[in-house]
Amino acid sequence: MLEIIGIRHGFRDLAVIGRMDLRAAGGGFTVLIGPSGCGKTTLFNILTGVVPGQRGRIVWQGRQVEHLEQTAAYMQQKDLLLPWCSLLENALLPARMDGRNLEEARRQAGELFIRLGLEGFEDYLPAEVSGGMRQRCALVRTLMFQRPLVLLDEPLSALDAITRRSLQSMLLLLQQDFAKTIVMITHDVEEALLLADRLVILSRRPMRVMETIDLDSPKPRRASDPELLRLRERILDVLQQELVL
Amino acid sequence: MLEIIGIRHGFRDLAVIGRMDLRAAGGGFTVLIGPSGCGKTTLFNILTGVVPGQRGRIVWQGRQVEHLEQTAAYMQQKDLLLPWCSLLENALLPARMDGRNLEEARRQAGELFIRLGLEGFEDYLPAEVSGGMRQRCALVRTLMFQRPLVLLDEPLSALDAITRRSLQSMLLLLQQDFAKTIVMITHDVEEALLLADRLVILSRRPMRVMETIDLDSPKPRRASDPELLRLRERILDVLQQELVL
Amino acid sequence: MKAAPGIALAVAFSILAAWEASCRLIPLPDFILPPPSAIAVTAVARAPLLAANAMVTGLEIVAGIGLALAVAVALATAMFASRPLERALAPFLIASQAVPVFAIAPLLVIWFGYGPASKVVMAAVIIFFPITVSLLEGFKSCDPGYRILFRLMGASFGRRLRYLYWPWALPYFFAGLKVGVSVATIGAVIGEWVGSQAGLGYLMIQANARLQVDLVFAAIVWLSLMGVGLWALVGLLERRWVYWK
Amino acid sequence: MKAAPGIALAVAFSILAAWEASCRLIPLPDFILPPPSAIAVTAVARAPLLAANAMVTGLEIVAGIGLALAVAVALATAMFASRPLERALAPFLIASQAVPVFAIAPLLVIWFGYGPASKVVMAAVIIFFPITVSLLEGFKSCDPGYRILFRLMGASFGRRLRYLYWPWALPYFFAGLKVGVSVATIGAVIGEWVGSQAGLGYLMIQANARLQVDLVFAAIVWLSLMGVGLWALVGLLERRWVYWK
Amino acid sequence: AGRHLSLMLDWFPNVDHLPLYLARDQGMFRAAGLDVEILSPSETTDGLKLVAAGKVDLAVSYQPQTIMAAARGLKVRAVGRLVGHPLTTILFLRDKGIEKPSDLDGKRIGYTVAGLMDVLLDAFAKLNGICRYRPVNVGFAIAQSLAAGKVDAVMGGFKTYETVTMAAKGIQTSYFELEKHGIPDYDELVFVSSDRVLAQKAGAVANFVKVVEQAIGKVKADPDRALAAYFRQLPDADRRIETAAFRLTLPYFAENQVLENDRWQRFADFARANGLIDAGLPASRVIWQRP
Ligand SMILES: Nc1ncnc2c1ncn2[C@@H]1O[C@H](COP(=O)(O)OP(=O)(O)OP(=O)(O)O)[C@@H](O)[C@H]1O
Ligand SMILES: Nc1ncnc2c1ncn2[C@@H]1O[C@H](COP(=O)(O)OP(=O)(O)OP(=O)(O)O)[C@@H](O)[C@H]1O
Ligand SMILES: [Mg+2]
Ligand SMILES: [Mg+2]
Repeated sequence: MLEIIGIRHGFRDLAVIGRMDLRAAGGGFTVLIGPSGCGKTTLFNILTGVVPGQRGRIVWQGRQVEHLEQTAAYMQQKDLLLPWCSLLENALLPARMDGRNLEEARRQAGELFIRLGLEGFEDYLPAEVSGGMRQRCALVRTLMFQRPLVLLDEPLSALDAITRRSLQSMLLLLQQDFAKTIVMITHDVEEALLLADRLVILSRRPMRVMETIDLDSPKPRRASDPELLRLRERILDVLQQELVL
Repeated sequence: MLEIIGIRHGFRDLAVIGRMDLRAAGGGFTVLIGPSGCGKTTLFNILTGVVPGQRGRIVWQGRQVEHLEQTAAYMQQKDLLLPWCSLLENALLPARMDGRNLEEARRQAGELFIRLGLEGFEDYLPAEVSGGMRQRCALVRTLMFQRPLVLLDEPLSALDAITRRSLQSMLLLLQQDFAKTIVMITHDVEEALLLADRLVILSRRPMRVMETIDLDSPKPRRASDPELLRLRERILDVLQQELVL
Repeated sequence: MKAAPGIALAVAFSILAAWEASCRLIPLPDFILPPPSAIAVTAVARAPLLAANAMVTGLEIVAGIGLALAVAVALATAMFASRPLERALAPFLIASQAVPVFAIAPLLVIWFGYGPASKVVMAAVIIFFPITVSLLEGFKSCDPGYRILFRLMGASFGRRLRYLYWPWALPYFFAGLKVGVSVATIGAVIGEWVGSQAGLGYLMIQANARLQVDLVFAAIVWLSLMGVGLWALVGLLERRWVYWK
Repeated sequence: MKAAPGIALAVAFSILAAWEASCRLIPLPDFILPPPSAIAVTAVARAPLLAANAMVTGLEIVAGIGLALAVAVALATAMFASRPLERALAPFLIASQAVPVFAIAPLLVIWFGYGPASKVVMAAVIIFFPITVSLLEGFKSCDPGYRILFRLMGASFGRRLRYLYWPWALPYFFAGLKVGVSVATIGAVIGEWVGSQAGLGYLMIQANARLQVDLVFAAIVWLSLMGVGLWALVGLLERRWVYWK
Repeated sequence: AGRHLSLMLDWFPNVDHLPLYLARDQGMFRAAGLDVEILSPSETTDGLKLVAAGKVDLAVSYQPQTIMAAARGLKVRAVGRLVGHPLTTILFLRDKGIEKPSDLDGKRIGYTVAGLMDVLLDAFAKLNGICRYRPVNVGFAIAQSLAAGKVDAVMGGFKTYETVTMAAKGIQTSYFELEKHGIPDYDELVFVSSDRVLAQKAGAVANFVKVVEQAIGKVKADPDRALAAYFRQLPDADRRIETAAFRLTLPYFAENQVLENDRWQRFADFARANGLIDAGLPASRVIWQRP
């Protein structure tokens, strides 16, 4: 389980995160949703130690840690593919960095390429594929990390509705079959509702938790489920009010 | 009016666009929707002369042209903000490049910053703001181009639902009040339905037009309009079938 | 993993110690390589003489850097503007680095007389090259995405240069400038072979002919300090100008 | 806007023509600056002599570049790995550029004898510097986003170097290498002043003492051609290695 | 101000040029209606080139190089002389068992200026029965290469200068004088001008040569006063070394300003025979006959 207790952060004279508490159950799927620029990425950066000097505590599996650098796989908002490596080489990077068995990693990456619709583009350079394909490749790379905790910052934002759906089911598989703890940032309320065990609605800057919704209905869920549609309206209302205020 | 007649394109041995015809009415809002990696960005790049060597014809206002380099404002999928310029300076670039009156441009940019929720961040560098804020800044810059035709490649993909809605209405204003011809790529079917006068559904690679839907209902439209909901399902079905095939 | 700054002192000290020791243990006559202690003593004891000559050389260096900067920026820009021009000029620029001073010393005298001009020119010939090459490489390495953006904005070459290429190439420029100011010292010394009455180079030639090798090395120490000072200054400028990195 | 390649010929021709004319019109005697025509005649007529000596110098240059590369890559890497080390070594490296050859010629001879070793070392001392500085600046200019990615992957320093920093710094490296191979020619020549029996530098000294100025300049032409050849080779390598730009 | 004459030295100012500085110090040039500007070169051939190009009026050079320049078609003429015999020697360390030239057989011998000293060395070797030796170009480093044992002797050191600088470092040297071992006697340091300058300023040049002659006379008459005048003119000079060098140079300053045609011709023929110059050169083409 991941617990975040009393995290605060500011840049210069801009208060970005103002005392935040959050719990993400082990093996659970936690989705964060909030206004653009509220501090979601900053939160992930603090968790992974990218932004140093955090105040507050991070507790992973009951042990307080400095940060999750070695624990979490982190897919950043920018794709950060290496321009000189083919898509496949980019995906194999975490394996190479670990000195892992490359044969095994290659097989695994090959499977993921097929699942994410990237087969045939293994040897393309990032500059030679579309924005959505780059994002999918970055997702493959994140999945190759082999870490118990996965932090995803808008992993599907550049994808069309259909591709997105199939990747959503893939993320569910990942959670269920490999017992990963997933924390994901998204802007798509429907996506949040389809995936989340726990949905956290965040306020404007300085960011705090406005509401936490636990969803128990079994997955896969259907977007047309009236319960979900009602929740969707409510969440949009909450966000709307927050932004109009 | 923008007419695209018989455009074809391929990279190496990959056929990307296979004979495509398209008409975007002057002053109209045309939305392109299609699977990730099908060739939408490539189409825009051909139109603007970024990808050279097009086959086929481009006709703008009845005159065949080489490309639309000097006619269109183009918001690319990557934000391409200059890392050494503040957000405001980035937004003022088109004015500077034209040698336009900067006072007027500054006023205009100031207004847009307020509308897009960027006020107070004028002096921040791109690296110091969030992904969504960068995208909004890139949109401001595109709106500062003062060109009759505006090409938008997923302009709102990094934004939360609420911010997105308010920017959608801004785009409508732009179309109506300033009589701009807008062609936009999006992945969000709902967004497409809310904005489009003409909605073009594109196939997988090699890309062709699968279906063109003209929407006459007055704007602003409501997402919960049953007509739109039905259309949404149909479009998703079409795309689904295209991807499953 | 961060090394203590003690390393700096340790390394510097051990280099000097090894030198001192090798001078004392191996019977290396002091007119071949004086020990650092002897050099230090001379560098201080003859400080007035050295300072007076350093002044002359220092002015030549500063003027040489100024001239080199003007030439380098102009050349790199022109060569970047026109690829054929680059191809035509490159061989001559490279050739300029293969000309030993004795071959053109009479020419320099005829053209620039015995005043400081010939020294400044000689120094500039040596300094301008790394700056030109680095700046040109920097211009050329500019991300195509940004180039396209500026083309679409219809920016004139001058404006592209000012707002895009120049800031983009700044880190390269500084890399070249650092090399330039480091070799500026030897540039001025070489220039002083072209008939001069003062300067550290002049002093060195005379001292060397008289086997006053400690004075030669003391002059080198002064020169080196000037080089290090210039380097530090450039480093300072770099941190201020490349503020976005 | 694209300039015709004719410009190249035009510029090269006009430079040579201006030089030729100034030699003929202004009474500039050929023993001060021979006209290019005379130099060309000598460069061809004395080709066997020049070629034999060019062979010697060429080998020194190649060996010098090899040595310089090894030193530069090692130094830049070490200095990048440890900031204190950089601070400690930088002054010594800069100092190495301020040492005129006559001061250390005896030392070189004592350490390396009168064989080719001393010339190789002398050339390497001049070549390694621009490469080291450029490579180090390249390493340091790496995008923080990628640094973070590699930290999160838990990559060892060696792996970061190989997969991230080295490819990132390649364009900088090539900028430095281009400067390096251009000054390599004068490096070898200066080395040959330290005492040698053959080589273009030796030939130049000899010819100059005998006032055979056309032969001096013919040797410079051969040297320049070697420099241009090396430059072209580096350019070729650059285009192959930096394939993603 | 009198008639302006620019004079380029062969090297940086040193005691070899002492008569010039004495003349300047005593106002002898001014008295002769001359205004002499003294310049230093970057390299020993600069003076010849600039004189021939008409950029300076006079240069100090060496007889061998003057002959080589004339043979290459430079319009240069020797007008006077400063040092009337060779100062160049083969220099070696005193205690290395070298007594006579043939002791150098089989040794490594360095030389300084490639293109000149290597030729002289070769001629010296042939004349003195040194059948086998290894020539080594030592460039600037005469003392260092000798002291470090990299060579056994060096062709090119001045018997009046390197001996002194090395003695100051505690290294005792000996040397073989060229003119005593078969190489034709020559004027080490000469004044060179060009036909063009001589056509316009013959009178001034003649006066200059006269002043030099008088100055050398004064130097020989009262060396200490001359040395004091020299240090007044060049306050930065190293007194210990230059004083010692001056003592050694004193006997070699030219007795008179007569450039002997036969002597020059002998050296020119020697130069031709040993490949210093490519074609025969009549000495009269190099020597200026004073009006
Ligand atoms: N390096 C920085 N310096 C100064 N301010 C920063 C820096 N990084 C982020 N900020 C500020 O912190 C705030 C939150 O940024 P963050 O990237 O966390 O937002 P976000 O919630 O991820 O937004 P989005 O959904 O648009 O990606 C922004 O207002 C931004 O300006
Ligand atoms: N420079 C290139 N070289 C080779 N192939 C390219 C190049 N640029 C694009 N492609 C190929 O063209 C196809 C279409 O790319 P494009 O960027 O147009 O897709 P898109 O429709 O914009 O997708 P997305 O919605 O993911 O942005 C992709 O399969 C890509 O691999
Ligand atoms: Mg974010
Ligand atoms: Mg795209």
